[in-house]
Parts: sequence; C-alpha cells; structure tokens
Amino acid sequence: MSNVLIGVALHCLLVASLPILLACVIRKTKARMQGRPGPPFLQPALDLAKRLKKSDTVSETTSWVFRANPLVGVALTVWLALVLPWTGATPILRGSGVADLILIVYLLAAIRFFAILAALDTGSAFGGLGASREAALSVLIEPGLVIGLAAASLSSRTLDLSIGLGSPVRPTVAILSAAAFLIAALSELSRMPIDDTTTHLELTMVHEATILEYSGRRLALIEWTVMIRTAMFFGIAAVLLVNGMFGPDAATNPLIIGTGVIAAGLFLAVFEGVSVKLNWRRVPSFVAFSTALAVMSAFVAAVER
Amino acid sequence: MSTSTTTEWGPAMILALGMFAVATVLGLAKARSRFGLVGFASLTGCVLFVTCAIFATNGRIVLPPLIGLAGVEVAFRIDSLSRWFIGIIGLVGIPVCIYLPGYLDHLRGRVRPGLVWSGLAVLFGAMAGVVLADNAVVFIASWEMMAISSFLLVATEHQKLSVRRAAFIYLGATRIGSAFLIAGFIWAHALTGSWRFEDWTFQGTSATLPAALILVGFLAKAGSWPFHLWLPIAHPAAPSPVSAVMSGVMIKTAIYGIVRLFLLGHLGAPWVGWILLFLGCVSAVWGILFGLLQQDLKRLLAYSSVENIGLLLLASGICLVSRSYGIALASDLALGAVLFHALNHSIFKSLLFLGAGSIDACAHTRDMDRLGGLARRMPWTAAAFFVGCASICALAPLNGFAGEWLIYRSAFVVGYSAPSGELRLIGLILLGWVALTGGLTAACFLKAYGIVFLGNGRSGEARKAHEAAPGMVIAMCALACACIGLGFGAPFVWQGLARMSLVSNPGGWNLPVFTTVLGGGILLAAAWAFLSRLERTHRPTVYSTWDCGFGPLSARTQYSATSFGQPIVRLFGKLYRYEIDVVGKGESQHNFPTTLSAELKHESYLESRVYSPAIKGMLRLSEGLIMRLQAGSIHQYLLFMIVTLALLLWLGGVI
Amino acid sequence: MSPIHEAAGLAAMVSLWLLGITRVKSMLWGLALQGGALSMILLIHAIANNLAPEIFLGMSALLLKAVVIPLFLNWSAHRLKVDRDWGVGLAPGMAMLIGAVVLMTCYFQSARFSPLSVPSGTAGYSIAMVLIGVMIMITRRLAMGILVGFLVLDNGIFAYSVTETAGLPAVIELGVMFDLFVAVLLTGMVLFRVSRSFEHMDVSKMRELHE
Amino acid sequence: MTAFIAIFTFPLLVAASSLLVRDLRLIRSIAGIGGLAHASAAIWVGIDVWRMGGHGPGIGWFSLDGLGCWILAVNGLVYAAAMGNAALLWNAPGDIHLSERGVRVLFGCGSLFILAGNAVVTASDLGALWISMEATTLVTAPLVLAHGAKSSIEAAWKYLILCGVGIAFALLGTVLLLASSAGSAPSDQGLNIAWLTSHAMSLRRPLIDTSFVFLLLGYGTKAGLFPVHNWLPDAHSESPAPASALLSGALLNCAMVALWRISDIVSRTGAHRAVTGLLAPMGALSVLAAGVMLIRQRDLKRMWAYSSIENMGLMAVAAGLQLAPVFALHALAHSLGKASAFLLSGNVVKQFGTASLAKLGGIMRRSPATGFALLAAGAAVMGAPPFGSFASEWILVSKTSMQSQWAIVIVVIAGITISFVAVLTHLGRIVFGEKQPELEVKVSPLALVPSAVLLLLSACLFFVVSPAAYEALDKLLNHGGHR
Repeated sequence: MSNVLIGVALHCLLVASLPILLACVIRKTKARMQGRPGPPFLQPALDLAKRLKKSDTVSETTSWVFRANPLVGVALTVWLALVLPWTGATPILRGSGVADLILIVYLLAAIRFFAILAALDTGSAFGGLGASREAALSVLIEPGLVIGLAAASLSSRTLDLSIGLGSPVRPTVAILSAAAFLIAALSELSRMPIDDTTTHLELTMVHEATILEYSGRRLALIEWTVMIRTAMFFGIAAVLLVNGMFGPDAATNPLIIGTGVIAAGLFLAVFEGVSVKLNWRRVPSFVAFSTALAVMSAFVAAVER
Repeated sequence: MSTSTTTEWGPAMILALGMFAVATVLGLAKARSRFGLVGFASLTGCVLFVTCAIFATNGRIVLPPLIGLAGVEVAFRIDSLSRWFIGIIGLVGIPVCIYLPGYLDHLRGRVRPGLVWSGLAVLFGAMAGVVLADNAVVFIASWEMMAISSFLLVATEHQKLSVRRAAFIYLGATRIGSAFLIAGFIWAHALTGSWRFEDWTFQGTSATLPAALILVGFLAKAGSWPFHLWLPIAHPAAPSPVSAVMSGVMIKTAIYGIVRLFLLGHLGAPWVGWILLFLGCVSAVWGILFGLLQQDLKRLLAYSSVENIGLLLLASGICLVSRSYGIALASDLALGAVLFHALNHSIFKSLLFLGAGSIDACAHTRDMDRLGGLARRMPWTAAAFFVGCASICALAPLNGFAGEWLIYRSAFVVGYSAPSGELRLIGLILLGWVALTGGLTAACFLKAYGIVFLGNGRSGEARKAHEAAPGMVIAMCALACACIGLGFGAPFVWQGLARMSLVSNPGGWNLPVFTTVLGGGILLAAAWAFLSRLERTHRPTVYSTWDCGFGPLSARTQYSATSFGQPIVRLFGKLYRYEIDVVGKGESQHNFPTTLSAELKHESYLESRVYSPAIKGMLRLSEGLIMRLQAGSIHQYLLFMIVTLALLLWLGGVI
Repeated sequence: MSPIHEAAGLAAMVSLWLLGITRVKSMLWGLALQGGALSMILLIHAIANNLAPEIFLGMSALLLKAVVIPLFLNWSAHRLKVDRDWGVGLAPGMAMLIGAVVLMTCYFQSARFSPLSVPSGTAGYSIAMVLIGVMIMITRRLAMGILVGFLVLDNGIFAYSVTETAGLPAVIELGVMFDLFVAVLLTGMVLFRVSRSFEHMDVSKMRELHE
Repeated sequence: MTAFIAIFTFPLLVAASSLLVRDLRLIRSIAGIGGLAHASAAIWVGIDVWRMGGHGPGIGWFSLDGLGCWILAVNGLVYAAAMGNAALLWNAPGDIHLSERGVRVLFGCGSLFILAGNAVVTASDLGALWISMEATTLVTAPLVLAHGAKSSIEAAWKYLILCGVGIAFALLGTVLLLASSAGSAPSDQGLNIAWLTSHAMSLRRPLIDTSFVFLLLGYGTKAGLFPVHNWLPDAHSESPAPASALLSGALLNCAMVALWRISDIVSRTGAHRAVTGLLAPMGALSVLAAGVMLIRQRDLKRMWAYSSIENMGLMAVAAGLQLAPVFALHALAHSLGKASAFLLSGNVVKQFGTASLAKLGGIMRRSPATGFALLAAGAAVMGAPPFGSFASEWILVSKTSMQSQWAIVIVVIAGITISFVAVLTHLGRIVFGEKQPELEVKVSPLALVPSAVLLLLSACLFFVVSPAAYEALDKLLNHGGHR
C-alpha cells in the first residue's frame, strides 16, 4: 500500500518536473546544435512564469471557445499525464480503467477538437490554415496510434494502458509499436519533420498557426500543455521500448524511464538540428509509414501468440 | 375476436398509436393549425412511447382482424428489443414535437402546417408499428406506411423542382428496397409456413437466398453503401424536423430489422456477418469522406448518417462473426454497441438536424460558405449544436463516445480472444479502421461547427441572423442534455441493457466514466480558478484579429468550408477524382490575374459508373421495347400474333 | 374422294389464289366462290342427312358468304375507288409460294388437328385457310385487302366446324354469322371514314398512333 | 328470370333512350339513373346467388354462377361510375371534346356494351360466350370512334381488326374444343361449360392442347396480354374517358372471365401443365413487360392503358394458378382503381385540354381535389395500401410462392415494383410542380364524385379482405354454378 502511495507521489512529482526539464534540455541542445550558446538552461520555465504575469489580448471576433481552449487543454493534459504510466512510477488510479486506450485517444481528440475550433474562432486565414492541417494530421495518425498501442497491450488482454504497458510483451511487437508511436508522436506534437515549431513563416506553420492569436497567460498555459504532452509521448515510447528490450520490471523503473525521456529529448533536438521540414504534400506518406509499422506490429501480435 | 393482450401495457400502447391516428385526422382537418390539439396528441403519443419503453412488461397484443391478409392476425409484440426502439422513437419524437411549431412559423405561406403534423403522426405511428410488429405482414404494412408518409413529408415543399426530384428518387429507392424485403419475407414464409418472426429458424444453405433478399431490403432502407444514394438527396430536401426523424429514427428501423432477424433471430447464413462487416466498413469511411466534401450543411449531416449506419452495420458484423467463432464477450459487446449507438445516433443526429433547421430558418441559408459567426448571434443554438458535434465526434464522455467505445472494445476482444490469427488481426485492424472513421468524423464536424458558428459572417444573412424561437431552442437543449446524460450514464445504460436481457454480461462496461469526469472536472475547475484569480487584476484586452497590418480583415479572408476540407479530401482524392480548377482572368494571366476563381470537381463512381448507366439502360430498354413493339403498323401487330401463336403452340407441345 | 373433300379443297385453293392476286374485284370473286363452296358442304351434308335446321343454316350461309358480303364489298370498293392492292412487305407471288408450302404442310400434318387424330384432308385445308387468311392480312396494303384476309380466316374456321365436328348448334352458328355480318358492315363503315379522313386506303401509312 | 330482367332491362332502356330521346339533358339523367339502377340490380342478383351458395337461375345459354355474379357486379359498378361521370362531365352541347352525336354514341354503345358484357359473364355455353364476346368488340368500336378524329379512326380500325382476328382464333379454339368432345357429348351440350367441366376427362387430349392455345391467344388478345396487346393502348387512349373506363374496367374483365372458364375446363382434363405453363407465364411476362414499357410514357391515358396490361397479367397469373378468390378480388380492385383513374384523366383532359404528360403540371395547385384523387387513383391501381389492390396483389404473390412458382414470383415482383415507381414518377411530375399557363375549363366538382366513390370502395375493400372473407369468397366461386 505504502509502496503504491510512494509510487503515485513520485509520479506526480515527475509529471510536474519532467516536462519542464525536457523542454529546457531540448532548447539548450538545439541551440548548441546550431552552434550558439543559447539562453540560460531554465529559460523555458522563466518564459512561462513571465507570460503568466502578463494579461492577454483577445480578438473581438472570438467566442467562448477561444477563451476556454487553454483551460480545457491544460486540464485534460494534466489528467492524462496523471493517469498514464509514462514515468515508470505508478500512475494514479492504476488498473481502474481510467487509462483506457480508447478513452485516452479520444481525450487527446477532445484537446485537438478545442484547439482547432479556437483557431477557426479567430476568423483569420492563418487560424483556418493551421486548423485544417491539424485536422488532416489527426486523421492520418489516429489509426496507427490505436492499432499500435492495442497490439502492444494485446497480450495483457486489457485496453487499460496502465496495466497493458507494464505487462510482458514480445520484443518485436514492442519495438514496432514504439517506432510507430514515435512517428505518430512527432506529428501529434508538431515537431520536425512534420512541422517546425520555431518557424516564422505563417504559410508553413501547422501548430503555431493555430495558436497565433494567443498571448499572455493563455499562451503560457498552451505552452505548458505542449511541454507535458511532449514528455508524456516520449515517456510512453520509452516505456514501450524498455519493456520490449528489458522486460516489464525495467519499464516500471522511474529512473530508467526518466533517463529515457531525457535521452529521447536529446535525440529529438539533434534530429531537429540536422533534418529539414517535409513538404506538406509528402507528410501523408511519412505518417503512413507509422501506420504500416503499427499494422505490422498488430500482425506479429495477432499471429504469434 | 376482440382485442386481446398478454401485457397490462397493451392498452397504453394502443392508446399511443391511437393518439397518432387522432393527430393524423386532426392535422388533415385543420390544415392551418401549427400546434393546438394536433401537436398535443402527437406529443402525448411520444411521451407514452417513452413510458412504455421504460416500464412496459413483455407480451403480445392482438387486434381484431380488420385487415386480415392471408390468414394473418394483426398482432404486436412488446419485448425488450421493441421497447428499446420504441424508446428511441419517443425520445426523438418529444423534442421534434416541441420544435415543430416554431419551425413551421418560418415556413408560413409555403406549406400547410396541419399536413406536416399529420404526416409526422403517420410516420411515428408507422415506425412504432414496424418495431412492434409480431409478424411479417404487420411489419410490411407498417413499413410501407412509413415509406409513403416519409415520401410525402420529403415532398412537403413540392413547389421546388429539386425537392420533387429528391422525393421521387427516395420513393423509387425505398420501393425497390421493399420489393426485396417483401420477396425475402415471402420466401422465408414459404420455407417455414409461418409469418411470425420467431418461427423463422433456418440455417445453412436454405437460408442463403431469403437472407440475401431481406438483407438487401434492410440495407436499402438503412442507406448503407452501395444503396445509400437516395439518403443524401432525400434528407436535405425534407423540412429539418422531418430530416431529424428520418435520419435519427427511421433509418434505424432497418437496423431494428437486422437485429431482430439476424442478431437476435435465427435467420442465420454464415456469410451475413462478413457482409455486414464489409459493408459497414465501406459505408463508414465512404459516407464521411463524402460528408467532408459537402457545402450544404444538411447534406453533410445526411452523409454522416451513412457513416453512422456503417458503424452500426460494422458492429452487427462483429457481433455475428464473433458469435460464429464462439467469442461470447465480443458478440455481447457488439450487440450492446449496436443498440446503444443506435440510440445515441438518433439523439445527436436529430439534434444536429434540428440545429441545421434553426440555422436555415434564422439565417436563411444552409450553404456553409455563406455562414459564419453564428455563435454570437445564436448562442443557444450554438451551444446545443456544439454538444451535438462533440458527441458525434465521440468526444469523451458524451454519448457518442460511449457507443463507439463498445465497438472498439468488441473489436479488441476479437483481437485477443479469437481462435485464429487472421481473425485476431482483423479485430486489430478494425480498431484502426474505426479510429480512421473517427478522425474523419472529427474533421467533418469541426468543419461544420467551425465554419458555421465561428469566425465572421460570410454573408449578409449570416450577419443579420437572430436566435431561434424559444420552443426550438428548448427542444435542442433538451437533446443536448440527453447527449450529456447518456454519456455520463453509460454504465447505467449498460446495466439497463443487461436487465432487459438484451446483453448477457452485466459487467461488460468497465470504463470508469465518473472518475474521469470527476478528475477532469476538478482539474478544469482548478485551472479556471487559477486563471480567473490572475485575471482579477489584469482584464484581457479586446482587440481585432491580427491583420498583418493591412487594415480590417474581410470575411472573405477566412477559411471556407471547401478550403477546410481540402487537405483531407486531397488525401483521398483518388477515390472521387477530386480536382480543383483554378481559373485566372486578366492580362498577364499567370502572374497577375485580375480575378481568380476556383472550382471544385468530384465524381461519385457509384453514381457515374453504376447507377446512372443502369437507369439509362432501363430507360433505353423501355424506349426500345415500346418503340419496336408499338410501332403503329397493323401488319406488324398481326405478325406478332402469328409469332405468338407459333410460340404458344410450340411451348404447349402441339407442334 | 367425296364431294365434301372436293369442295374443301377448292376453298383452300381459292384462298391460295387470293393470296397471290392484286386486283380487288377478282379477290371478291374469289371470296364469293370460296363462301359458295363452303356453304355447299354444309348443304350437301344437311340434305344427305335431311336435317331441316341445317338446311336453313346452309342457305343463309350461302346467301351471306357467297352473295351479300361480296356484293357489299364490291359496292364499297366501287365507291372507294379501290382497284389494285400491290401488297406490302412480301410480293404477292412470293406470298403465294409460301402459302402453298403452308397448305401442303397443313395437309400432311392434319392428324394433329383432326378429332380422331388421323390424317384428314379437310382439317388440314381448314387450318391452312386460317393461316393463309392471316397471311393475306399481313401482306395486303389496302384496308379492303385486310378485310378479305379476315373473311378467308373466318371461312377457314367455318370449314373446320362443318367438316370436322358435328357442327355448332344451329342458333349459335347463326349468331356467329350474324356477328360476322355486323363486323363486315361496321368495318365497311370505318373504311368509309378512313377514306374520307385519310384520303387513301393505304393501311401501311396509318401509323399515327405509335410510341 | 327476374334477375335476368333486372340486369338486362336498365342498360337496354338507356340505349334506347340515347337513340330516341331528343333532349341531351334527359338522356344524361336517364343514363345516370340507369347506371345506378343496373349496379344495384347486379349487386342484388349477386347477393341472391351468394345466398344460394353459388347457384343461380338460368335461361337458355345463360345462367348465373358465383364468378359471373361477381364480375357482373364489378362491371355494374364501373358502368354506373362511367355513366355518372359522363352525365356530369358533358353538360354543354357544342363541347369541343365531343359532339352531340358522340355523346349519344357514348351513352348508347356504352349501354349496349354492358349488355353484351353481362351476356359474356353469364354465358354457360362457350359458343354463346364467343358470340357475346364478339358483340362486345362490335359495340365498343363506335366508342373508340366517338371523337371522330383521324387518330380515333385509326385506333378503331386497329381495334376491330386485331380483336377480330384474335376472336376468330378463339372461335377456332372453340370449334376445336367442340371437335374434341365429338362423339361423347350429347348434341347441343358439346360446348356447355358445366358438361365440359364434369366430363373433362373424356375430352380428347391432343386437341385440347391445341384448342387451349388458340383460345388463349384469342381471348388473351382481347384481354390485352403481353405480346398481343397492341390494340389496347391505342383504343384506350382514343376513346372518351368514360368509355376508356368501361373498356379497361369492364371489357377486359369479360375477356379474363372467358380465359378463366377455359382454363378451368382445360386444367381438369389433365392438361394442367398447359395452363400453368402457358397462361401464368404469359401473365407474368405481361406484368414485367408492361412495367418496363411504363417507364417511358408521354400520355396520361396511354399510361393507364399500359398499367391495364400489367394488371391483366396479374389476373392471368391468378387464373393460371387457379386462384379463384384472388382472381375475383383483383378484378374488383383493378376495376375500381382503373375506372376512377380513367374518369379522373377525363376530368383532367377536359380541364387542361391535354393528356400529354409533358404539358401537364401543377394540377395540385390548380385543383387540389383532382390532384389528390389522381394520386390516390395511382396508388389504388399500383397496389399501394390502403387500397384493395394491395391486398389482392399481396395474396396473389404469397399464394404463388406457396405453390413454389419462384420464377413467376420474381418476375411479378420485379414488374410490380418497376411499374409502381414509373407510374408514381409520372403522376408526381404532373400533380406537383408549378402552375402552367394553359387553358383551363371549369369542371363541376361533382364530376369527381363517381371516381371518389370508386376509390372509397377500393379502400373499403382493403379493410374488408379478412381470412373469413377470403374463405367465403372461395366458397362462392368454387362451388355450384357451372360446375
């Protein structure tokens, strides 16, 4: 009992700290990759704090959706971070079914739903552009996401990820699923090579275009949401990989997974430093690759039981 | 023989049907009344339906044989399945009855309200007759009445050519469908010698042909691919409350038929499950892909009905297939999914159609590229429509999610417990397929809500729109509340299904909805409290949307319905030969056109390659036959006679 | 060879001749001859068996088929200025050739149509007359020719009933003949209206009612 | 005896008055009253025969039996409605549609026709039946001619010749039947239906087949079955509407009765396969072909004519499978619906001056009652509930499938479906839609009454057909009478 309590406390602690740490690591590494010293290590956290102090400017065209979006986003993301087993420690309400795969996917969809509507709410061309691209991306990634994770948790016979991801799984399945999941995560998180988070050219934006109208506190909330989501996705990918390669025990070790998340962040930063953004028209085939990996994983999981 | 019932709820059910009969007569008699007694009678009937659905006990009702066809009695049966669908009819009926008077106000001068009321009353009564029918004859009689009343309702605004065309396409489709159904029923009757559904037990090869005929009949009514063409034509043509009933409830009667005969009945042919699975998969994606293309809001909703019917068929397919492989849990879950999703779809789809009706009535257009910014002008409608959209996108924890979750779960159960690898793989792939459908649905309804309600108005009408009449708003809000309530109450609904012994596994629902809602809600409240605490000192500044410094943004710079769907549509462009023709005019046309226009082209293969040629062929056959045979020459006529004589002599064995 | 057989053969030959000629007046002569021959069969049969009603029937048939109808048609042809019918589709000569084949086939296949299932020349002749009557109708261009064909067809049936059966009851047979007479009168009336409205008698050009 | 006087007197009176009475208005009232009186007499006689278990009085070659009485009553209803409609419609002399002489012909020949028709259905001897049948052709030809236009002359000519040839074949068939009974039948009984029925087994086999083929072709031509239907659309579309109603609602029934009587005899001779193998498929083929031909129609009355072919096909199927009650029910249902459809088309033609489907439009807007009634008539003809034809078609299809005649069932259902869609599409096009600026003649709303009454009766029929009623009808038709 006390073990569980300690695990949950650790999980909450990691949920609070790991995302910001990851953001700092990525920012610093990227700067180093570009050959410049970059801002202080904790700059992302400082930015958040600064923005939270500022009041925001809201377009007169907008309705309640625009104002509600950051709140919904942050609330649902934190909830997901709390219930998903992405840190290696025990998530809250483990095994109660709240981390149901389908529920998770649709909560993510709800976050995206609000984000897209908020983008359309501003009535600007960029908002619409970002919104329609986000919608197209989500269509592309959802099947792979669901198939991949379902295949990974097939042997545990439950859709509850807090159990499914921590139970034994065939290495092949886990690695295929993890690869599929990572690619899907890149698009879900709007990272390179799908989307460039730091671009200043509106016509190439995806995620940035949807939040173009946000400022001050609400922007801070959104940025924090993005950080948590990034960490969470890397965490799940890390859990999958570690579980596949070293077994469930390693996958439930916070130390290993935490290191894995940071390592993934480092890897991403290096990758973003050397890769170029894909032509929007070639994105579908890139994401289809993820779906194909997921289907292969499902094939292996289904056939070799 | 007098009325005999084996349930004490028989009189109530007959009273409910009688109410609709009264409403029909009243509506015909007082063609100008908008609500009055007609509406009251219909409303009472619907309330009685819901009451019966919740409390009635099982049993049969046999009426004196007013119309006895070939020795068949007029018998109705109340059992769990009928109660479930009667409840759906009543639940949609009540808000539609509340909504209708306000809507009819907008159609004043164009239609006679009383006639719409009586048409609706017949439709409700006939749908109830379909789901209550104890034998095939009563079923068919109600089915035909349903078809004709809905045809008349589609033709309400018959002054418009497009409406007339739609009505007749609908009539033709539904008639052909019923021909198949009747043929199948007769065949089944010939095999078993009984008209009662419960006596129809046959398996194996003898079941193949009757099952195929019956299935085609049901699929045509349900609007499944490839029989769906009438649906997006007929539903938008009808007045919105009627579309709500047709899309929300009427096409579900076909699902009822499938559940009654195939899922719960004994009309088993081994391939039925696979066919349902295949057609369900195709319909789901096909319907929503075409929905994404639409600019007309009601057409979009109609195509989305095709998609949802696809999901229902898919679930039915899972149910049958997994049962044939002995996976009890999966078939149980899938059956629950069919029933629950049928209820959910009828609620949110009628909500959305009513919303579209309000938009049509208040902004005078359904063309999404002429709408926009309605959220501020019609806040209540916007709120209700938002709930409907969120629900149809299956956002947790609304009712749309609850139904789809059951489908996912049944597919997953197939995935881990099927006896063979192929089947397990199919289960997993189905998960992805449903997810794909879900993603497309989300895009489609993001477009519907985002383009119509958000941003700036794209036309004068949209900018001058006003909130709908109170009755209409109340109806929509009631449905929105039902969406939320059913979503939260999903575990109870499952228990209800188990108590009605429609599903056998009381623990089938294992998703802690309340915990999620509670946790998410607490976090949301916390975030809101935090933000409003911060905002107490610094209020947000209201300013215009960023215009890149070029001055006020025109509404034309916004994304339109077409452009929103474009990235996705282009992904699947090969499926419907999607092309955009951009035409520039002006001197140096290529670089500096003075005007630019873009035209979107797509082609529905089913229509252009299958149905049109078939209809054209039929016309040509008729033309040819009639021109050749009735050419006006008496010599030729006499020759026919001699040829016929020779033929008859030969066939008769004389020469 | 009984006289009955001879008379039936004569009637059949006449119908074949009618199939091949084009002059309307000659066709009417032929029709009269055929009617006369068939009435004679009835008369011979009746006198031989001394049946009073049959004799009366035979006399009226003779009057109607050999005298009244041909005369009426002759008068009509005169009034309508109908002279020759060049035929349509099949040339008269060809038609006659085919008619001959039909006649011979019917003769040799007559067992199928005779009550006792034995070859019976008269049954064959009768059926042949029916078929040749229809052939005449199909190959004639003028309304008058079609009418003649119809009468030949009717004569064929008459021939069958008098040669192969005990005969229809006399009253019925009279009724049949009365109907025939009225039909010819009525058709004649229609013919007059045709010639008045259409200013020709060419049936093959009457094709206004078609789809 | 009184029964015969009752059913033959009134039409005779009307016919005589149309020839002798000078005042057109008087003829109209006489015709209307005569029609009603004849209908009630026919029904009275029918009830009498029903009560006697299908046995009725006879006189000479004519006697009453169950089926005869039934069709007699049906024809009586059609006649009454047609006369009533004609009386209400042609109120002014100097009408552009029909001359005074035309009106006299309509009343006179219409009444003579019903006389001949009564003779056909009551005939107990095949010879008498043939004579009466030929008489119906002869007296209805002037009806087709009544308009006096070029096209009506053409139609009348084709009608006379084609039906004449057909009927001649039927005579040959009759004579062959007589020949097949030669030797065994007492004199004067060789064509008696009752005798033939009871001694069917003693008839000579090969001749029976031949005779049936000729009779089928002959009376089938008259009934308008598929490959030999060509006279039907022309004649029906060219005659004045009440006459079309008579032709379609009563004349075709007479021909079907003849076919019924023949097939009843032949199926008892052991040549049962000839009946089910020829008559029923021919009927099914008619249903399908008429359905296909209905898709492309340009004229309202021609459309109804093709639908008559379809319905005769259905009756032929019933006759071929020896389903007496279905046969009778469908005869009634079709006559009620089709007569009202033709009468309504007459109103439409009178009102809008055309029967062309392309030119008509927006009837609902100009006279809602007519439009609604036209739709209802369409439903009644095509077998939609709540009209009698739905009941009869349903029973026909289910009984056919009980006999496992799958090919026929499939063809019939396909035909019914196609024609339903086709007819309702055509009707919808003219009933709904915008008003079109065309000539419009005021027609007394009373002129709708006869067709409305027929439709109401058809709706009543839908509710009356119960298993008990079916049994009773079966008993009436299958016992006594000519058997």
